[in-house]
Amino acid sequence: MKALSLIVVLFTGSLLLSVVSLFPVWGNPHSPANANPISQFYINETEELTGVPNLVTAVLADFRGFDTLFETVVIFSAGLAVFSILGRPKRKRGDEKPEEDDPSENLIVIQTCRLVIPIMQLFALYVIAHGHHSPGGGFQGGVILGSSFILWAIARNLPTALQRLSSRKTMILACAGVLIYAGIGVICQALGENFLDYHILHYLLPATDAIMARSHAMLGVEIGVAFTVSSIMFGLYAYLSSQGREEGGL
Amino acid sequence: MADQAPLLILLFPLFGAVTISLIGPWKKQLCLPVAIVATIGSLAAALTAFCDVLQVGQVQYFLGGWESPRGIGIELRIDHVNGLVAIVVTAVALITAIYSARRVDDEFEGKVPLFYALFLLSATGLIGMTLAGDAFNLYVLLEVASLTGYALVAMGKERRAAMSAFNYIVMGTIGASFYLLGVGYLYLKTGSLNMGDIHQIIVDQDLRGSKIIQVAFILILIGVWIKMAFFPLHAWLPNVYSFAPSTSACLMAPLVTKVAVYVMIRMMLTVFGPETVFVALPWSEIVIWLAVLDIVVASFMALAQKNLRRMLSYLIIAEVGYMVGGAWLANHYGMVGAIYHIISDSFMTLCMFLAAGILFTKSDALTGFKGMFVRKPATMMAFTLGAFSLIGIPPTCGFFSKFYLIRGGIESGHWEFVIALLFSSLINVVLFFRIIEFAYFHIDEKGSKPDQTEAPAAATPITQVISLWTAAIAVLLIGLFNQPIVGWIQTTLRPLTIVGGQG
Amino acid sequence: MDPLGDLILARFNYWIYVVLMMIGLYAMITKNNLIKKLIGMSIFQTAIILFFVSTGVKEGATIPIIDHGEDHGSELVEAPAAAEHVPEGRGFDHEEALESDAFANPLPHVLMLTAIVVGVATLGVGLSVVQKVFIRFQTLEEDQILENIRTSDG
Amino acid sequence: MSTIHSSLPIWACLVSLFAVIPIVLSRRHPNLRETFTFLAGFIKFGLVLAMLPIVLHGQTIEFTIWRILPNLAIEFRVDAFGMLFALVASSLWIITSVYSVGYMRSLKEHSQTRFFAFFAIALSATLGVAFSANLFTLYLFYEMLSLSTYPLVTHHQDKEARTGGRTYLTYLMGTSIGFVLPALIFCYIRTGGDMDFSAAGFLSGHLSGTEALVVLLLFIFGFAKSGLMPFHSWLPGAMVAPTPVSALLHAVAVVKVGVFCIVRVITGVFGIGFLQELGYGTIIAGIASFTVIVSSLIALTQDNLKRRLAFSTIGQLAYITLGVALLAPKGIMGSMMHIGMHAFGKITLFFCAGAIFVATGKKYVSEMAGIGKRMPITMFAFFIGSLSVIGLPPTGGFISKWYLVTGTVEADQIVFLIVFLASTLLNAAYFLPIVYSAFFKLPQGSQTPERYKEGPWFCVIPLGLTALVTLILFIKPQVFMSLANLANLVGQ
Repeated sequence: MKALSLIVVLFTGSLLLSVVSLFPVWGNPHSPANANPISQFYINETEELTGVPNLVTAVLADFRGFDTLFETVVIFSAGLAVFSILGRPKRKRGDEKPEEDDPSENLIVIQTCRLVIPIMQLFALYVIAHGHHSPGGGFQGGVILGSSFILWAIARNLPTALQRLSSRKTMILACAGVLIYAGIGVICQALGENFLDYHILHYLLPATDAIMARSHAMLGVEIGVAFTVSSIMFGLYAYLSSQGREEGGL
Repeated sequence: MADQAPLLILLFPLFGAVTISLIGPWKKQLCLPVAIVATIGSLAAALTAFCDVLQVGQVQYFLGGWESPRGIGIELRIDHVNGLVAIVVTAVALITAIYSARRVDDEFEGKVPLFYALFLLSATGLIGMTLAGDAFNLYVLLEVASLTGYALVAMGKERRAAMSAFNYIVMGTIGASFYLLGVGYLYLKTGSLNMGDIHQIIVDQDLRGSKIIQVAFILILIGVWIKMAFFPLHAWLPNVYSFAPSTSACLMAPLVTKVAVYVMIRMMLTVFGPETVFVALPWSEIVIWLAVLDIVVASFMALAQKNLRRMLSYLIIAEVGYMVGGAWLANHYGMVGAIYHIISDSFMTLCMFLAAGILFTKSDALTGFKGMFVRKPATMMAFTLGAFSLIGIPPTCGFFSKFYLIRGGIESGHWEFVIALLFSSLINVVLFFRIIEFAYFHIDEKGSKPDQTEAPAAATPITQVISLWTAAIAVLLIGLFNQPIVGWIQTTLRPLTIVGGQG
Repeated sequence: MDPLGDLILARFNYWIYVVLMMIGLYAMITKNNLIKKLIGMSIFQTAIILFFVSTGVKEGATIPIIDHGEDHGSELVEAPAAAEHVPEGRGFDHEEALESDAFANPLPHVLMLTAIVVGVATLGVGLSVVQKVFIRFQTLEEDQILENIRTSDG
Repeated sequence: MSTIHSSLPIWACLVSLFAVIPIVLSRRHPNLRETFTFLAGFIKFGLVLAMLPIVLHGQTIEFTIWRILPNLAIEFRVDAFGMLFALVASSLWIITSVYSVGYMRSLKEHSQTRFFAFFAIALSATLGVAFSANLFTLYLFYEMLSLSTYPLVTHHQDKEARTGGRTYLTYLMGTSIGFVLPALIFCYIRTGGDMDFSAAGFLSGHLSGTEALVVLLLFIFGFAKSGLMPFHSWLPGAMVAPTPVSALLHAVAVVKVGVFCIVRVITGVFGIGFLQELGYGTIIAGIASFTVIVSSLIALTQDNLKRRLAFSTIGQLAYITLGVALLAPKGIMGSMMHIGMHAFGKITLFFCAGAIFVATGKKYVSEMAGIGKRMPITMFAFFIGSLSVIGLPPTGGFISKWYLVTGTVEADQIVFLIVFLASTLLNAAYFLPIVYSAFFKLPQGSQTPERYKEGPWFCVIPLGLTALVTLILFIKPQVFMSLANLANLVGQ
């Protein structure tokens, strides 16, 4: 079996390597991928068209915004999937008393977390909001936001964290994220343009032109992404760390 | 709103899924109506979009309005072929949703809202795969469909479902990754992700002989072959479909493999172009022989099975061989047959899985068929109709897909494929008449005689009967109206010159 | 250039990705422990991400964020690496080309952002399925699970 | 020759299909149910009769139902040959229904509703085959017939029925899918969709010699209902069915559909001219002759009466194939008439076998000594039926056989003349001893003849009727003869 798989692996590898000599060399700016009009267009026209200097954000949230919508849906589905696979019938709510005096809890750890978590969350918001101008955006910010909850769950225990953000709330937040994203797209449709064609939104937003409308809409979209990503990240943690029982914790 | 129809096909189930996850935990009884409304809306949108296609030929929908230069944004592209496939996908989703009504409470105790949300998302992904005009967008939608698919399988109570879901995840990820890698190679060579644009670049720069393009094609092929369970990459499928909950299986079994086949055909025709696939590359022969092997091996495996759904799973693998072989015949009618078979096989498989779900709630051993004609006559009749179609008896749709495939095989001189098709039909005769015999004869050795007045064992819920018979009638109608369907398929295929290198 | 340098050094990124990918694939196929399989899967996906991102690299170019408030790109026109190459293949305006050479190709980054997310999602679902397997079979070794299935079936 | 467009044939075909609904609905009231069967039978026969004068005038009736493939429709055309067959099948359905009622009720068979329902469907399929205008339509109804008769064959639902049903389907479906379907599609490709039967043969000029041989053999063996060896063993296997089924379907409808298809293939698909040119007639004739002789020899050894009849049928079917394979006008005419003549003779024999079984429970020839005393009417009818099958006057069988024999002379194929004569002797050898021992021997282990006790009247009347028709056909074979003649005229 091992020998066979080795052969398969080597065969695949040699197939992939057989054309390496034809590939453009590392960092060649004139490789077909880099010199293609599309790539050129993104670099040259994006800021004029959308007012967003971070090209990655612009391409992500506007030009290829449809991909990103479904990327969010992928995360959302993963959340649903984990809930559905590991979820079990709930016991009565009264049972879920957080154990305040857990001997394993460490005062220093808790106090440090109390300090760190707000900063993390603030930073997360910054990453989301500043995604237009610097590396960042909804996914990155959302993950940081989600990990702040996870940190709390690790420092205390899972039920304590779930008291703040129960799995039901997690679900609602995740849905809200997808709804914000897709809703912005549908509003564009309702105004008579194609799905996710943000420029039309300047009718709704005060003091914007078509270009700034794109920029603002992208921010909205990123916020939606952040909602979904942060809540699902925490939800994944909560379920995976407890085999779906939502208790105990690491 | 008509010009928004292509997108609405996707949006209806997407919003349906979100709505269900929002309200589901509080109002369980609303899940099913929402799911049905969403699938009906999706079906209506698919029909509207298809009517548009009939008028203008091809409908493109540019997300975000990024129309030019080409490939800047993402587009959905509907022609006659994927318009039809989209209708099939939405229709199957609708029928399965109706079927699920009285079923989910047993199968997904306490998780009904989650099930419906995943169900609709899975449908979204599958619809998106058929409509996508962008190679990378297709990957994303493929992952939506796959992830939800894994969950739909793993949710099952069956003990082995989890293990088969795990293998499904591993294989599915390998398949999707190979597809992604192939797209990467394409991107590396052409710099574009838009399917039409890639094709244009391949033609303009004459990249047909390029080795990178060839390897990209191999990678994409391996990827979709894993997804469609083509021999010898089929090992994941039987476990998945036989241990999945029946409602999940009814959605996935008819669609997942068919959509993957459609993706392959789309790649062959609109991305690489028939002139690359059939003329520049010498693989037709090999692939057809693989298809022949697939059909023969899968048929034999089906013969050896003792459980209904497992047997049907192997038949799905055999049918995949039909379609792959037909598509690779390098012949107009072979391609027509392959595409027509996507449509007809979806409904045939749906019909069979629905019947399997109605007939058996626990063990689906073939011996359980004893006396089924008396106990559940309506279900058995629909089952028989589906079986006739799988065998290929006119005027069911299975006959006509075989007709076109065999025609393609004869015209292109691939007799081995023709013989394999006939062979598989004969195996199907054996398979299904064995079952029909079981169902028809139920006098055991003691000699208790059947009696017409004997009361049916347990009444089948009307929703299940409706869904089953809708599928069965669809099988008939697709057969009777094969001519317009084939005509539409040909409208898209005619401009392409599907002729092999050898003549 | 010598073949070694041309084939391997100048294209080292592809070699690395292929090697990584094969490690992942091998682990997925042969490892007995389900978690190890998932680790292999992760490596496998990461390799592809590496491949994509490396295609967008341009020598001497900066991250694809246009500096705000300045006459963007002008100071990068004289970036040495960009000037050496003569545009080939698809013709485009020379001036534009120079400017666009200053920024890395944003598209692969965007794509890989998606692919990373997909990878995370798949891993999450994979882990949850593994947990479910563990709940059902009390082991994560594939051969033991298969043995268990065989004995309970037979 | 003119053509009339009318929906008559489709109604004639569908009436029994529609009758299934009232039959199933009235399943709790056997008398009502049987009324519907008879009603459908008479309407069907009436519709066929209504078309008879038109056809006798040399006109054909056409009706296109559904354009199902490019250039190809499900289409009906009633010509003289189809008319002949439809006449035989629809008239015998009524008689068989009468007989079935008697047989099924006196044996208190189970699931009678299902029996009558599928019987009706099978009849629809038979008429569909008779009226098919092209090969595709023919194939469609051919498959429908195979499937609808399966529940009839396996009616008893016991182990024996299961085996018989398995053999039945394996042979019929196997050959039709394995042989006919590819040949059909091949023809479709070669002719571009034109598959209408025509005297010149729609294939002529489209195939090379070798291709034509392969396609011809695929068709001849593919229509395995005709019972040509080596694809004959389903027929004896199917004798497990209740006797009315054996009678109508296995002496009349199913097997006759098989030979009907072969005659169509030879006269309509290839065309006599084309086959003469290629010289393949002799090959088929050779296969048929082999079947004739071998099956007759096997029939001699069978003790089960129905099995003996089955092998006799195989031989008689091969007559028809042989006659048409001579490619001579007289031979073809003989073949076509033999379809009708043999039908009446053979159905009489089956009815008798059934009646004996109902009355005495006896299945084996060896048990039937002296039975003539007990059931004189039945055994006399049996005698007439035997004469017809052997081909002796004063029965209809003599006339068709006469034409067949003259056909061999006309075609200058004396070998086949010998085949006919030899098989006639064999026929006599396996039938007449039954009659002899029935009338002139005493039952085994008993010194006194049994008392007179016929079977139920529902059984006796039909068999008397068919025996009578067999006799009448000797005196008045005009209808069949003129239809066969007309069909033949078109062929020239």
